[in-house]
Amino acid sequence: MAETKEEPRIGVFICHCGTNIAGSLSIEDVKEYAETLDGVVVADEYQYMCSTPGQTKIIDAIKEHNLNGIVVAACSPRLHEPTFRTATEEGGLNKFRFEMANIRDQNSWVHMHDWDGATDKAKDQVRIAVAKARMLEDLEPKSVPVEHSALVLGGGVGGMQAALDLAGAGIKTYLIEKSPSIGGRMSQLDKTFPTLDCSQCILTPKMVDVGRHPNIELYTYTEVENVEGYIGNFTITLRKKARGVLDPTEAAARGFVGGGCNGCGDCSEVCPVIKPNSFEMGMAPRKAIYIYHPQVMPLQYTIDFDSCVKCGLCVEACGEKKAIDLEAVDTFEQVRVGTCILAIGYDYIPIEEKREWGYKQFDNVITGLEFERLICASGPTGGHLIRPSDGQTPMKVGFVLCAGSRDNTGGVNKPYCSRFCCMYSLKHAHQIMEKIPGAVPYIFYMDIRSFGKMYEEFYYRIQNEGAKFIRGRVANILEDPTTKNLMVYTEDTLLGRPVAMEMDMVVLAAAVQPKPEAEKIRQMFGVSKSQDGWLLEAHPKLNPCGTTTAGIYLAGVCQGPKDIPDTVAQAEGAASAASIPIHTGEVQLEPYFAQCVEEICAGCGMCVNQCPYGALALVEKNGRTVMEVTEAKCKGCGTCGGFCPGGAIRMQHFTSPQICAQIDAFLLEGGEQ
Amino acid sequence: MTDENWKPKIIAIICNWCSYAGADLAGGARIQYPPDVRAIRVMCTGRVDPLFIMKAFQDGADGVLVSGCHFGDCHYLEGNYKCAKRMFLVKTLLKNIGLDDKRLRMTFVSASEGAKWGMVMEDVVKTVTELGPSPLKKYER
Amino acid sequence: MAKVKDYGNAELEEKLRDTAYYADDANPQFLEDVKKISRTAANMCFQCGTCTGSCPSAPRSSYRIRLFMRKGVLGLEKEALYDPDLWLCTTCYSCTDRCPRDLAPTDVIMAMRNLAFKIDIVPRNFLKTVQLIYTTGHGVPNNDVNRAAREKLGLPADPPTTHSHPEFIPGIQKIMDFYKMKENADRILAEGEQ
Amino acid sequence: MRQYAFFLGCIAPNRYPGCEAAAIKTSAKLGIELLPLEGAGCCPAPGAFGAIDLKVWYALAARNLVLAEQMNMDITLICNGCYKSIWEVNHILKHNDELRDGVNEVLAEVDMEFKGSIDVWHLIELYYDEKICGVDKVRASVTHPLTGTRIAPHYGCHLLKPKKERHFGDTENPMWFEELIDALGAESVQYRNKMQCCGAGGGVRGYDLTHSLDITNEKLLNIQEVGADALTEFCPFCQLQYDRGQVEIEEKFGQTYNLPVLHYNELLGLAQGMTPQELALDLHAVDCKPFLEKIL
Repeated sequence: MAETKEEPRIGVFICHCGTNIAGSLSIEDVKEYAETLDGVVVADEYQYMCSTPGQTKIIDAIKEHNLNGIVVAACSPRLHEPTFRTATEEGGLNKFRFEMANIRDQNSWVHMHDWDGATDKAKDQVRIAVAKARMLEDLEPKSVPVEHSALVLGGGVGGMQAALDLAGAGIKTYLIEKSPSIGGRMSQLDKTFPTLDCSQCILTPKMVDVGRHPNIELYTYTEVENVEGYIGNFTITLRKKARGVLDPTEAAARGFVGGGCNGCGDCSEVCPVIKPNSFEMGMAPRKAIYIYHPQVMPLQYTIDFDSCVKCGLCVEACGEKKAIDLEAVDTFEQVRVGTCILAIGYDYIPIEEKREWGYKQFDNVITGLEFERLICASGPTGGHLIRPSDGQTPMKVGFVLCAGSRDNTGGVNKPYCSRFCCMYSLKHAHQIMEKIPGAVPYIFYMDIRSFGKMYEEFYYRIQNEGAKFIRGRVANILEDPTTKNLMVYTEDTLLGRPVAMEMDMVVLAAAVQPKPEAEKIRQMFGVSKSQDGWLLEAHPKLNPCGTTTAGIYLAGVCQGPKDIPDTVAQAEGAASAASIPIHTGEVQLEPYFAQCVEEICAGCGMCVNQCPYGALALVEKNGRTVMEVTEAKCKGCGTCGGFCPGGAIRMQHFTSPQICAQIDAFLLEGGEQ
Repeated sequence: MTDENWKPKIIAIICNWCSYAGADLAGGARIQYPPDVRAIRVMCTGRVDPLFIMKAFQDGADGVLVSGCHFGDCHYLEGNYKCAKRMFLVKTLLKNIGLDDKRLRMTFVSASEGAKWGMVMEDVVKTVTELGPSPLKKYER
Repeated sequence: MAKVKDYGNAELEEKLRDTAYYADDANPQFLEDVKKISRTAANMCFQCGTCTGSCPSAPRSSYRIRLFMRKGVLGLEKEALYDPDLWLCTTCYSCTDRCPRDLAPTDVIMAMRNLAFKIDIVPRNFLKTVQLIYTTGHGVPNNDVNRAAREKLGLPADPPTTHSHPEFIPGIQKIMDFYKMKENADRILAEGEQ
Repeated sequence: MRQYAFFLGCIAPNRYPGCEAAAIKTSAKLGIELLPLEGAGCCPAPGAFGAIDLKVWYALAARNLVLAEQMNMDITLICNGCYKSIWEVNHILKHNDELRDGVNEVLAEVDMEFKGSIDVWHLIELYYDEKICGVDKVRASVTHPLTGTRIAPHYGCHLLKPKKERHFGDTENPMWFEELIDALGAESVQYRNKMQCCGAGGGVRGYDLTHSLDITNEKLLNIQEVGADALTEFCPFCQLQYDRGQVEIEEKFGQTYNLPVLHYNELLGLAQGMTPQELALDLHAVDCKPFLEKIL
């Protein structure tokens, strides 16, 4: 059956993109060739088709030649299809009467030294595009309503900021955190560079705000189980892990009015089980029923059922509050949201795998995060920095930068820069000199990357305070068996002399890497990953918060290493991006829906199981069994269309005739030189 | 009949979310590869009807490449699985009609694998060039 | 600034010699040769110093493997090949194990030594080994004390190697002659004599 | 009884014949039969030869490999230097067609062809490999345990490094050799910078003896620090450097250690009841008596 009734009248517009395209192939040849193509009534070229004059050319040509199909040969449709569709529309055509030939990203840029090859390819690409344009038809985008709510995954500083912004903009926001308290990595830090203000002091107010904001519904100790739906209408299943402790509302729901956990801690005192506290990097104990630290939000205890012996002492201690339920099990809950923000954070690499630095072999080799806890006033040592081996105060402390970062070797293989290690190591150096009179920090570095606002000035300050900088990557560290001191070996590459320095303690600025669970999460939300495993943004420069899945946004280190200011900035960006569809109230979906051609459909129903969204069903229509599409559910992947034995399924904008026409255009028309 | 300046005609049907993005990335990174492949964009490799591939070979294509997301990464959950399954079928079909099934190739290139796209292009062109012109070419025209 | 100054005073010329690094000091081919022979991406060194820090020779000499990597990258052929430190690498491969760029500095040194030999720069002891292998098939040949000891142990006076199978030695010699190794070794040693 | 072509190298047969004798006798007790690789020559020395012209190094090593291919038998050897030449060349030529063709072009001159049909093993890895021998079997073979002796291990370089091309894992602080030492009833001791080079390799011993001895001396100091009755290794060249080196160090630096240096096979021989005479320990430059008195 014919795709279009009227005679095709196509206009072809070829973009130079400055010299990006014109520099590698002959625009003139392509233009002349385009003019010869069947159905093409006008062909034109311009320096920058995406510019206003460029778009005006299209708009005018549509009117002048009363075109019914537009082909632009330029960059990638993933970049400028929306631009030219708008132009097509302004010219008075349906915006789906537009087709793009990607002669830049997939031609001129990848065949820069093959003028003829590139030109021939461009001709073919234009011919293929024209072939499709000839068969394009009017389509109406489908607009769907957007839930007036959002979900933020991850309760670190990024997730908290995003949630506060969304909530502040009047959007119901669900903040999901896997651990018992929000706060994330930042709550483990002592001070923050370059201002040196206390991390807890600036974070705790935020945590409280999150806790009491009417628009924020906080789910701690909760993980995402399943994600369904699309932008505007996500249905997300949450697994509330068995916490064993009821908050006042939960308690009330069970009829213990006035009961529930008030954070008094009586339970923890009587608990006989002792475990290492992961918040303190295992350097302090916690009970089987515990909170990380006094400022946790919410202030509600949690039972670690892996180690709980169910002795029941805590239940007695809790008494009338009846907050403890030793038989608690995981529960599930569904929330419907319009958009989601992923702020799932990062992990440190297992730095012990770099055997030459002796972490976990030598007592006095620690990581940066362990240092944060040791120097923190609320930490396991009350802020007294001591050597794990003998509790002595270290007077010479070595800092190993790029510990695993910028490292191509197998096993570690973190070729990227972790971006905040330089600065926090400078901060550590300052803290040592501040807290321990006469102590000298030695910073072993390849480059000091102090790129942020007031960062270089901070570097200046630390150097002025007396920190010693040695430009050499540490080759290996050996322990003196008797004193437990550490010999650090490297080269002072500026002196050109080998270095063998005895240190009381060494701090490794371990590289960061994506969380292990990131893989599962990104697949649930349909987000791609970069080659080093970080979640992939829609565009590295122009859309750093968005993803290729509409309605899913990224914030913080999960998208790539960044420090607190950048994380917060990106979180606010993501929040604003995520609020746009919600405030607009509706989003337009590209109308690439499957349609059943009922005359042909044999009602075999094989397509029904093919659809991953259950959008297809068999129905009785005037005596025949035929398939019917629920457009709201159809996302336009075309899996059914690719499978239908009878070819009874039309995939709008990607119909079989259109695609076959493209194939024929390439292989049959001309082609051979 | 392979003369010196014979160049293979290869058609690639690639998905919008991974492989097409990967190919764009290769462009951004200026990764150079032979210009013998023409790409047709579909939203998902699940859309690839075996008919398209047979059509291409019937039209005399020397090679066909189908490229989608890695398993588990499909933008539409499982389109690439479905497509991969069909490709096995098509390959047997090709063997039956006496075509070397190395002329049909399915690859998985993610949006961040520009370099890999370059390698795939190199490799596909190499393979098909070694196989020579499609025997079906003689019959048409 | 003038590279050549005619002070007409050799001593002064030497004292004030212009030692600036000029672009035309570089021999790009040198880097290419090093990469080919060493089979490692020598151009990718970013001078972190891990290699020298790992090197057992560095603390007791002026040998800095990092500097050889640098000279490779910059194509400073003469500076690299004429430097006697080139022969102080014990090939312990510690640097190769720890290099964060996954390079093999040890193999770069080996490659540079190969290139040095091409222009007749090589320590005598290396050539002596060549001559020994050429004549006996062994780098460390047998001797009478050892023969006696071997017999006491119930071993043949000469091991079942080329020592007791001299018929294999011509084969070894053919292989070495194929690369003109022996004649080069003899020539260089002879020149050294005068 | 597994059979291997026994590649002797130079220093073992021509300086420390005890190693050769011990290797053959002790392995026999562990179900490993060593057959002479007739006509083998120098491996050739990776430091000296590789430094001058790697192509010749490939070719001469390939010649040794072909001899074993003709016996259709895997090679085993007892020297790290030999391991570098023989194992690495075998590995490289198997995986690099260009180099293999180059080498075969030369070998054609002597009617030989490298096929890459065999593998190369260091005897010590066969001992440690559970599938072939294993620590327990070594322990079981001990009749005269070296009880009460403290022995410092030296791994050497060319067996384990570079780790990305080898299969021995950790090169910063491995412990498997210690297991083999403890299996003899002795006590293995840890010391500072265990993995440092002996200082002999790369032709440095011949090029600048003082320099190379200074490296050796550092190791000896580190061992002296923890006190050991003997040093053991599985590389005759390291053995030469430590054994004769001590004499030279005494001359040059006036420092005395009297630290007996024994190849692991010599230790194993003693533990299996071989006499010092059967091991020609009298050829060692450093007198082994004080050590022997502890165990005999």
